[in-house]
Amino acid sequence: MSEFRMPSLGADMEAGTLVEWLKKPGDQVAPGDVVAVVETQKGAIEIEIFEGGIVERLIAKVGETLPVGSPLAIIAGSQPSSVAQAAHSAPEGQAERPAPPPVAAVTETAATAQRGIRASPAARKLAAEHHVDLEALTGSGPEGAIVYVDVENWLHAAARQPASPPGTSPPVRRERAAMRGAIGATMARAKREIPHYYLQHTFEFDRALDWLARTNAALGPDRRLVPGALLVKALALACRQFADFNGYWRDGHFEASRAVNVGTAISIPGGGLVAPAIMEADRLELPAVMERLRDLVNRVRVGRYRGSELTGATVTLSSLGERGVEGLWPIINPPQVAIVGAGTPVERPWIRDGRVVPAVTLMLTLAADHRVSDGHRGARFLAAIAAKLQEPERL
Amino acid sequence: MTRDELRLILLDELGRLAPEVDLASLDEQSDLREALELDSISFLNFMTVLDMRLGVVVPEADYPMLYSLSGALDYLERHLPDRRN
Amino acid sequence: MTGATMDKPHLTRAHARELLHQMQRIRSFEEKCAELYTQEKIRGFLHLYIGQEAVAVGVMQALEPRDGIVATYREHGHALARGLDMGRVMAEMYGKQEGSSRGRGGSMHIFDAAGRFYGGNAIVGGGLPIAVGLGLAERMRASGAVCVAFFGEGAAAEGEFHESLNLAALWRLPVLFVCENNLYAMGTALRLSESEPEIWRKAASYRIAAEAVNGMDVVAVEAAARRAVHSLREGEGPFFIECRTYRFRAHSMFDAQLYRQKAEVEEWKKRCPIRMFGDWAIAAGLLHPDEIEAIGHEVEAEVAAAVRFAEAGTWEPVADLRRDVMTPGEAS
Amino acid sequence: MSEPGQQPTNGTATYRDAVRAGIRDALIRDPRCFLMGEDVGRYGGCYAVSKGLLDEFGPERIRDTPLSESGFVGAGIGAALGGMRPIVEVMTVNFSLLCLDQILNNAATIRHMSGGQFSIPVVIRMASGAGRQLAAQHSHSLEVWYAHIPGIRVLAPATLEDAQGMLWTAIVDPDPVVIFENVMLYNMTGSLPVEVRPVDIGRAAIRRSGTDLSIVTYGGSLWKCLAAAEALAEAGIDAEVIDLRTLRPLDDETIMASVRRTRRALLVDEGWRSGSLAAEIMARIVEQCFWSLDAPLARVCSEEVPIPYPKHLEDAALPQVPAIVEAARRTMGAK
Repeated sequence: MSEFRMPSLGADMEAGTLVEWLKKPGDQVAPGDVVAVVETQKGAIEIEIFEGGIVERLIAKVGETLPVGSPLAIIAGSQPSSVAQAAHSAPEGQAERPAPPPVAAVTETAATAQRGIRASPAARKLAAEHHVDLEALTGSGPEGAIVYVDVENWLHAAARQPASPPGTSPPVRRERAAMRGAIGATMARAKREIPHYYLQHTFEFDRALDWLARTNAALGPDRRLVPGALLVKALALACRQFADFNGYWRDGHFEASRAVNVGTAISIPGGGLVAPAIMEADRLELPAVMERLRDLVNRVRVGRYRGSELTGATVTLSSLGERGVEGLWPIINPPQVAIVGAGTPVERPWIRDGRVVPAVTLMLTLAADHRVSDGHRGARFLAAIAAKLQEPERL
Repeated sequence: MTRDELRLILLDELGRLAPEVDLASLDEQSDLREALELDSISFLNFMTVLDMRLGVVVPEADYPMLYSLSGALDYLERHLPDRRN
Repeated sequence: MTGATMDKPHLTRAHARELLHQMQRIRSFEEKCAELYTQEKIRGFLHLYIGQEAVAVGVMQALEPRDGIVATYREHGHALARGLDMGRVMAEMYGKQEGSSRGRGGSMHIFDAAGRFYGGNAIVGGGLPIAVGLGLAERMRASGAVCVAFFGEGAAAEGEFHESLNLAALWRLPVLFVCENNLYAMGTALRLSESEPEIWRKAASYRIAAEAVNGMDVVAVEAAARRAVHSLREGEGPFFIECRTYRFRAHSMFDAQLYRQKAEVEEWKKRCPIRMFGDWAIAAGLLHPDEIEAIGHEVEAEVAAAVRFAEAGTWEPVADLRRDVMTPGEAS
Repeated sequence: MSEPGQQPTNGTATYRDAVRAGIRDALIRDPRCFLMGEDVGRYGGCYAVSKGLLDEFGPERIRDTPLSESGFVGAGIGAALGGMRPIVEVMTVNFSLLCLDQILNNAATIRHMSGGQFSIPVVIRMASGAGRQLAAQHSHSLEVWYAHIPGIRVLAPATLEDAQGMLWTAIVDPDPVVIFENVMLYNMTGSLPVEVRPVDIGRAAIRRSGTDLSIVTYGGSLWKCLAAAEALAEAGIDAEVIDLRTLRPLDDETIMASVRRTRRALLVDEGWRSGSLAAEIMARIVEQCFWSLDAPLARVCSEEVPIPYPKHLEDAALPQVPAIVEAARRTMGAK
């Protein structure tokens, strides 16, 4: 018997609000099953269970906001998936105890809830001056505290937000602002802490697009591919060869990752951005990559993605798609050490075999962490991705 | 199927694709990809539901003709299977 | 009181009147202070000089305006004998801003730049190094001025006493050490605190010219002080005078005097320096009883005027609380 | 700083030379000025600061004293009252406790007790700090005890320029000035200014500008803080380093302006933590900058133990660069 607890989906997550139970008492659960939906500053996230068993009792009620680590349900006959999980399990008899009271029920007013929030004096003062509800913000300070810059980012984001369309409720605005605050804080930290270097490479993309058109012509819309799928796969394969762009910078050193989990930056309509991962993309066939990509985009659109998808990426692709501009210079998403940007393919005069010809070209950019690699290595990595895109049939 | 019936179906599907957008104010001439913030995959989803719900398979080469609501209505009116029946 | 010691201070009628007048000023002032203390006009510690007047008055006769003086917390008499205005001293007792230290010091900390009167030091022995330093300054500037340190016999137990005597002797500084041995360090009798109760011998051990005099005899004190100051000005190094005296009143106002017998106090009171000098001056034909009575009236009037001055004085505004911590214009 | 050799060098003079130059300037410029203390003359000073001065100025102005801290410090105060400009050297801060009576009860109070009639232009210099394995009676940093006292100025020059220039300012100051010279700085090399000028002793100095947090320190710890700031820069943390220079009065304005900018502060103080100068500055920051703070205030002080003799334990008792870096990182919320 063990407790299923509110997971931590990121260093900056302190609590989550239970939105929906997807299992009920008596249901069999297996490791990896999605059992609940939790609302966080980053949106609604489906949470998985890491051990199997039978749901004996649901402790948390829908609507409750609970700190990370709070028991949500009792799972009977569970087998801890690891030693670490065992350590987390409740000791004998503890399961009988009533659940601790929620830190802040959703019915609480902002004013009362505000008290329980960890925020610095500077953040509180700025928030008070601008009537900002700190509950909407994600902290980037010590122990996840909301600090001055978090509120400042929120305010900048709020200033940029268009007037809310009819029917948009304040909580939605708030969530978006919170997400903007979180993005701002993360990116500010990345810019501050990571010594970025940048490379760009422009090359012919005709072959890939032609191949895609030929392939798609034979397929129904539900099985067609988009160029983004090629980019994900090409990047994933290149990461296998160049391990120093795939992994994490932690505690002052680089940890390479064996799995290549490609985070894919996806815009949220109305503002915001998440980069959920396509796990082990290097091992997936192209149609499977496309399927995962499509699934992610659809779920992001309605705000449902798994915590492990948000935290699992080992490298990120940021693609502008077909309606953007020629290039972008992305910021690394820590603790990752590299991000590849793909611009919008453009048609331009190109010299091929000594003659000027029309060609569709793609500009790929790489931002990488100088603590791990250098420009020479980065250039080879970027060239490898481009080379793979010249042979789409082998992807 | 009248153009108005067709429009209701399209708006219904577009509403699912972009639940956060108020479609009542949608300009029929505007680019749906802009107005609804549809990326290539969302647009592909749109094409997929046209196949599933209306039986119209739109080749990639024809995509530009369906970028606006009025363009899509025109295209579908021409390609709906029941019209040929 | 011997005729021999009488001669050297050139005891004219005017000088005899001056000595008596100064001692009486101190006596009357102190008695008024005791009264005002009971009326809560004066607060804090109040150490009265009654009984010891001959020491301050005698020593001051030997000093010039250019000489410096460092005294103790029982220093009202020294201040008055040095010539400080009685009204300003009384205002200081009250804590009024017209006081000699703007009221900041009170009874224990009377200072006067014009009189080169460097306090009112309430740390036993604490003023001695200061006096050495003042002497050092005079020496280095070859000014010819001297510095006098008054202190009680209790100070002889402090390290600073020995450090100061050593340094002054070592550097042959023009410092006159005047030990007012009134036999009690607060309530501790000399015999209970010193292995060598002859304080002057300690100074002699530092090779300082030292002697003991009858501190109840103003003329004897003056004579010794004149000898000492003459020696200092000749560059002979420091001089030490132990004045054997007695305070008639308690150490401070709140003192039950459990440490000494009433009979002992009464015995010493018979040797009151004012009465003895007055009687002698009349007998010697230097002063007429009417003159002594006139001195009494004069002093009474001066004390009454001093009380009026102090009463009319003003309290420093609290807004000025932090003044005189650092030199004006400097941050504090 | 574990060895002075790690400090910025290239110059030819030492901190010791700078102090000596400052004393020499004063002696030449002002005939009222003289130096006295234990072994300042024939021995040349316990830390060789006054070496050679006896020959140049003679025994009247370079005065060896007996081992009588209270006596000669008090004499310095008296001489200042008497119109001189004495520089009194006390061998170490631990010995200064023997003359604390004179400094506190006389130097700091006479101006006030006399209703402003007397000033005491005395300069009292003493060595402080640990790092030379001198154990528990020669190694302490009691600057805060003096900084507690109204009526005196307390300086802690950390650079050659300040060591020389602040002495000048101290000597022309009409009030008592206590100068602390950290023992680990004496061998620090650098260059002496060609033209000596009095330095403003009312102002803290920003020794390194930064935007992420304010590290406030003084004396020997300055160089450790600057080294820590460099290490932090490599981790992307941009620290501002403030050298207090004057420990009393504290330059609140400079400290608070910095903290309002960075919203974070770390105090580094070789004194013991309890009742430290760091504690005082933290209190002031909370009083004056509470609503500008983004993180709990942090401090690195000496461990609460008499300074031990063995090198490794002495090092462990003192603020060191890794601890400063670590405290700064915690303040930044960095893992």
